[in-house]
Amino acid sequence: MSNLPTAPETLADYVSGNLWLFFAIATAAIMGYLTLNALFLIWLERKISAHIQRRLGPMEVGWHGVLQTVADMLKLLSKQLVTPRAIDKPLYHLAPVVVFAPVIASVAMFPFAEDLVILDIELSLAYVFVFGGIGIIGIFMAGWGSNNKYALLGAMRSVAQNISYEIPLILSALSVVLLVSGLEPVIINDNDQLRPASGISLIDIAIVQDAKGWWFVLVQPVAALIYFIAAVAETNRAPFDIPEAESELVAGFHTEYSGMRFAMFFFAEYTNMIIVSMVATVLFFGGWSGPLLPGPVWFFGKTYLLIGGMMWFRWTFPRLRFDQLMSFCWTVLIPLSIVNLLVTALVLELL
Amino acid sequence: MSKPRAEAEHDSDEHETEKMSRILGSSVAELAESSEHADYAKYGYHHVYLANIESIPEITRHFFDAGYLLEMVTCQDRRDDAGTMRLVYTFNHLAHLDRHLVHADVAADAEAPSITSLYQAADWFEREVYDMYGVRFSGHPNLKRILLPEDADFYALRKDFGRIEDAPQES
Amino acid sequence: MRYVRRVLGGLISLFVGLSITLRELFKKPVTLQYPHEKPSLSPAYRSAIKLIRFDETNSHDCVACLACQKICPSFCIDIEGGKVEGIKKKRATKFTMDFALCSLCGLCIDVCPTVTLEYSKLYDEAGYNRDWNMDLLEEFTDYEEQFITEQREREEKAAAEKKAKAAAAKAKAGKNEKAGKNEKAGKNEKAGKNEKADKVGGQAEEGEA
Amino acid sequence: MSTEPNPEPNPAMAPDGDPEVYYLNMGPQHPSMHGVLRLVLKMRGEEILEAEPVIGYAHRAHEKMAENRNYLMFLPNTSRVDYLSGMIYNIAYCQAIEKIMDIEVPERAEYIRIIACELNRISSHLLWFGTFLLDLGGITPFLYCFDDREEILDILDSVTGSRLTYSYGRFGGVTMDVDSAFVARTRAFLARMRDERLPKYRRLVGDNVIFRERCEGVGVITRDVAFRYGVTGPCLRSTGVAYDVRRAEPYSIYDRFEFKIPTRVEGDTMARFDLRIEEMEESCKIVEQAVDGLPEGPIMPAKPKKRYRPPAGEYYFAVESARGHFGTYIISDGTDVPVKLKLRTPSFSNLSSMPDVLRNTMVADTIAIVGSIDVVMPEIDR
Repeated sequence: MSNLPTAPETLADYVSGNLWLFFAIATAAIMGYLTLNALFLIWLERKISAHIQRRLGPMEVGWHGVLQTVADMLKLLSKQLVTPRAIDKPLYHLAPVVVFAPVIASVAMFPFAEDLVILDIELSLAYVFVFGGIGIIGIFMAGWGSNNKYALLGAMRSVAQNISYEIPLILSALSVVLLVSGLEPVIINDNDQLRPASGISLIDIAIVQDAKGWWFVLVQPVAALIYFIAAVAETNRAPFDIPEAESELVAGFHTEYSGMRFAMFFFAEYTNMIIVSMVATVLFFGGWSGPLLPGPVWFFGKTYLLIGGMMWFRWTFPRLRFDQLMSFCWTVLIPLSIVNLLVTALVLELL
Repeated sequence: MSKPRAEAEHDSDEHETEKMSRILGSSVAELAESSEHADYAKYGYHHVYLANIESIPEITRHFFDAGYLLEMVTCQDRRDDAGTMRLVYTFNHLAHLDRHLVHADVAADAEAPSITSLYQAADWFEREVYDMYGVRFSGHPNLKRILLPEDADFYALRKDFGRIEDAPQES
Repeated sequence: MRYVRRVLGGLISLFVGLSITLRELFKKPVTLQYPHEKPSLSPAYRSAIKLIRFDETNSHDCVACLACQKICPSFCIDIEGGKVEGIKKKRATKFTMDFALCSLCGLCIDVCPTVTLEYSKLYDEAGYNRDWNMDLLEEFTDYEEQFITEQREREEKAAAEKKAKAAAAKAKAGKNEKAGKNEKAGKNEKAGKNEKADKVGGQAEEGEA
Repeated sequence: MSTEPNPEPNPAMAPDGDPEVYYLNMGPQHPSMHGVLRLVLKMRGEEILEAEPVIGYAHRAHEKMAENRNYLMFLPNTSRVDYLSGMIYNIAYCQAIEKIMDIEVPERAEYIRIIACELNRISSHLLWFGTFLLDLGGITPFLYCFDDREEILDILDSVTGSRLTYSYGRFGGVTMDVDSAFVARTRAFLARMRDERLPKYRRLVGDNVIFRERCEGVGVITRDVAFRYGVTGPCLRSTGVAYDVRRAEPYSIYDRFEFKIPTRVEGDTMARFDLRIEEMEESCKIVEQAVDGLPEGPIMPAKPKKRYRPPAGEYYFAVESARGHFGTYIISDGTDVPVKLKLRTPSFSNLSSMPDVLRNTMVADTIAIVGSIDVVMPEIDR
């Protein structure tokens, strides 16, 4: 990936004729990365859960079972796709794609290092949230299209949960946006044009933290915590995994999906994890910034550390009940994030 | 109905509950056709009654009012000896050990009065008796098969069903 | 205030939980990698029933009394047998147990009068079909002829001994009036001893295994 | 025999014309229906209007089998009625027959039985604890519990040779004697359980805010409901009634041991959780006392009977299983085959109270409540 041209110049260069080639390569690279990432994360999750539970986890395929997920994927690929009879065909078949596609698009916008970003869009932060929101439609399509009560219940829970938790998620991100715009502006040299850093661009947020030498988590710990909690909820993971709550709803919205279709949902979950963790890395942990080691190492190190935290959460806590989940969002997270936002604004105004 | 029974038991002292048990025993004995004391150490219960099936709800009411727990309802197929089914009700008191066995004979095709209006516990017990012995209960809210399949055409615990001699012999 | 305390208290309880699982993360796993490692079997381990091979006879001691067949709750034992030409002892000629039905309750072992049944220590028994009707006599069939010859010898020897004893007793009886009584007592004692020895042998073997 | 006319369906479950009301069939194949329980739920959204448990999917006709074989041959069945506390059921059946036939049990055998039964009770509670957390979505405690339970199973395995369906008791005693290794291992287990594991479970689960939110005030069984439905065991004790057969009608040698009957008054899921954890502690206490007092001697009567023919009559014998009042009701006609053998299993009555308890709860609560009353389906279906 490092030999890919960086976005700012290359876009301009390639617009003339090679745009499609560039996108083809980029998409392939992202897909490849995401697949490997999902395989790795699933293995990691199984290992972490196993060791938390004093087990060993997969040990058979490859060194400490590292190829286990590859074998699992091959198995899923070779499985028969069972299609229930009374489904809503278009919705049912489209749902895995709708869930999976936006997450690919999001990854393209992350600055893995200062000069390593595939798509540098000014509104990248907003875009990431927008794409994150599309996945919910897919989940609801899956739940509705399956014509299964468990799936529908799971899908409805999922939609309610995701829409609710998007509010604290965005509000806490907004505190960072405010911070970037409100602090003494950092001037960025963009194609020989000097401009102040924009709070809504992921790369600018990272640049600001890099330039200032400290991470926003230090001044925004509450926002970071809220963001992390809301992010776990956004990815539908325990203790907020009520849309698939296997002890209640069998498998929730993907009850009726089998084989590779199920794998798509599975992949989307793990890819979502990496996206929210990447956003957290950029927003609160300085993106690629860090001493000694090269940028991408820091970036991915922080991201995977956050993912490890999410896994640790999952294997420690029981699941919340649906109404508790909602009331936690509306009575704790949202008021807290609003207060945090107001305080941030106030402090910035006073400074 | 609304007063918490268990509390009432705890409030009353030992002596009083014993007295209550005696009164209860005599009033149930009056309703029953015959009553006997049993050696608890040997049989595991203190009193055994044989009652007319019609008086079962009334007897149950006595136990219910005295705060006795319905431990089980079951049945015995006595058609070979006496031509009837024998229902067995066991009542016990939670605070002081005092187990009563009430027997009531009922013809296999007759209906027995249900006691579910007092003890909901009897709901499933009576369903089980119906399921296994075919004794039907009048006034039961939901009398249907419970352990056997809904479409079963036999009563599994009747003596004439599924005797081991009748089993198909393996070659 | 109560609200704040609730949220904070809750948060602390969550961190306590996290710290517990984190500590467990770095402890040694307690599981066994099953097909590669196998658990040490308990001394009382119960697996498929088998006939004990006694050292002194190099064979089992089933006399086809059918006690086990009668007590078996799963009706999975099938025994045939009876008198064998040439020896006094009865022998089983067929002893099969269907381990697809057997529940290893051990009632047959309890009732066996010659204590010739015990649990084997077979482990990892699995199969591709339900045909678990095992012939318990299989491992003894090759020795059966030898056993019968040896048994005949043993019986003859025992009879000879008995005869000699009886003769001796008779000789004694010439002097002693209580001869008849003595003989009887001796016989009883011997029978009891034999049974005891058998039992002890059986138990020792069980213990060793 | 003719087929009976189909009785009218449960009136509570009848449709009431509300288009938003629907029915959900939970089980018998469902991840958290504890085997083969089926709940027919009448729901509006996530709210449950009515619930009807449907049972019988694991019916194995134990009572019919009992009528077709002699008393001894029924022994292996007993530990299969409730496979999670098989030891208690197995021993209970032996004790019932011993009581009926006046069989003297040697001291040592009585002590061994107490140890085995209480260990079995702990293992049953542990499994309940693990699966209950599994129902609530907490997977890790389940594995911790299994670690502990494994130790109990190994201990019991070392004397019974079996891990689940023990068939350990015999009329008059037990099959195999315990040795010093067993005693040492039991002591080590008790120490580990009390000093390390139970406090850890309290901190990891009992104090957890999510867990408390899920359990407190959920699935309240009132005293009245418990009384009318014949609920026993921890579910009854969680309503404030200190009824435990080990105290109420002491059997075996339970009157020699000191232990508390823990009670709670709330009657909710949390109370049942607390109670069971405390019961494990009490069981540890009993095991410790029994291990300390373990006398030397035989484990079976000198001359075990060959045939068991109880005198004609009716007998009732109750024990406290891990789930409540377990009664064995035997009608004998003097032969060695019972005329009737009825097993009064606690889960049967406990589960029958569910329509009352589940009314107006949420789907997630349903799982928690059904999990918290600790049903074992084979015991209900028999």
